[in-house]
Amino acid sequence: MHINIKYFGQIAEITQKEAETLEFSGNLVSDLLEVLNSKYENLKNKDFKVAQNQELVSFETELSGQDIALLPPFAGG
Amino acid sequence: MHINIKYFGQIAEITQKEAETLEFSGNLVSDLLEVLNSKYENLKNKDFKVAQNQELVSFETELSGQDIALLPPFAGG
Amino acid sequence: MKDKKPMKSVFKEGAITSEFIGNSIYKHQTKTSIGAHNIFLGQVRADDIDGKIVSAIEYTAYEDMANQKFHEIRESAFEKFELTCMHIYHSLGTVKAGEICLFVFVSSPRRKVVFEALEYIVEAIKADVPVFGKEIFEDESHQWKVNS
Amino acid sequence: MKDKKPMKSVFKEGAITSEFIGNSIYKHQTKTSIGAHNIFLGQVRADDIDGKIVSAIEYTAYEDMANQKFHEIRESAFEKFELTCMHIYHSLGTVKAGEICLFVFVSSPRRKVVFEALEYIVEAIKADVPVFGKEIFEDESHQWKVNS
Repeated sequence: MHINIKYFGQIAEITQKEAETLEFSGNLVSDLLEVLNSKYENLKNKDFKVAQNQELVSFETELSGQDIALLPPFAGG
Repeated sequence: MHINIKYFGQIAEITQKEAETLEFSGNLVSDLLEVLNSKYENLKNKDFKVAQNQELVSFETELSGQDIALLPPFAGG
Repeated sequence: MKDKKPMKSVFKEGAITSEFIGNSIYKHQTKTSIGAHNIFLGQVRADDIDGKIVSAIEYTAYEDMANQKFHEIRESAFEKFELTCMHIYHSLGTVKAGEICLFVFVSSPRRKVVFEALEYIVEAIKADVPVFGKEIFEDESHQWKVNS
Repeated sequence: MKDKKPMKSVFKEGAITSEFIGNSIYKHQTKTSIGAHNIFLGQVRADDIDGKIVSAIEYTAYEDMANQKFHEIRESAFEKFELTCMHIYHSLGTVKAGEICLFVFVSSPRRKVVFEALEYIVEAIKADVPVFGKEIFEDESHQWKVNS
């Protein structure tokens, strides 16, 4: 399936892009992260959460949506 | 002794004055209030606190200061 | 950096305007150690009491004692909380419904502090400061306000 | 009288000015059921981090998700607290040290409500809304801000 991935803040600094679309066949969020970790070496040590269709999900969640976002620590206000 | 008495808010409405000086020989705040209660009939049913030299005191406090104030319920803010 | 001025009057004649408040906020933009401001505003309500509408409150105070109490509240808040600055203004005289009669402004590097400090200060003002309010109805009759 | 508007963006480009805040206060003077306002302002601190001074924060956000979260916070606050109205504004882009990046404004007939509601809303914003802050130092290096 096609997955649209968005990157923000310090994560976008590492990926050097704000978004990309990947062709992907795994089941879980963690499967996708494995792919991203090998693609972007410096991602591993970074603190981030994952949103699927604009809701935070655990890494063990099944991939159901096409919109995935990697969100570094929030700093609002 | 001379006592300066200040009246505020609805208490001043009853006494029809904001201040007066009384010549008084009692010991306690309550003694003074007895005098005032007979002078101003409608004072009896009113809710108020007494400040002596700008500090709230109980009615059993000894009169030590010359400045007494009768303070109806506070309504700041 | 603490803004501890000598005791001065907290009272202002008439309503506190939104321009005054905006200007007070503006003045704090040079204080770059501040991370959080918290502001309380008391506004006169057009309460409906047995069919009569409050059109204004006329404030009076035992001014000397009130300023002394405001000063004590201020000192005690600076002792309890790590505040960068604190400002309190209260109206005297007539304040119409919809207008502002109390302005309390606290600032600190961190937000948790301002929440605690502001509530502490406002509750102390309501409880301890001898200010009296005459609620004027539209028909010019009145009743005396009591804090709850 | 509840001011429940349809979902709209909370974000504003650049700093939130004291004029904007003053004007927002002014607009509430026609709402005469209000007795208490409580306002939180987040201001950018010129923090000293290992000898380097923060001169600005550059804010970005996952805007769609953030506006959805702001909307949920708003709905949940109206459910929990008896509020007359509520306004939230957050900056995007560059906000200099001393300038205001967050403005939360709640109003109610009674004061107890506004204290509880404001703290609830501000904490929810800090915890749940995907906004990111790049702290720019005077030498143009940077680090990423993390809420504590």
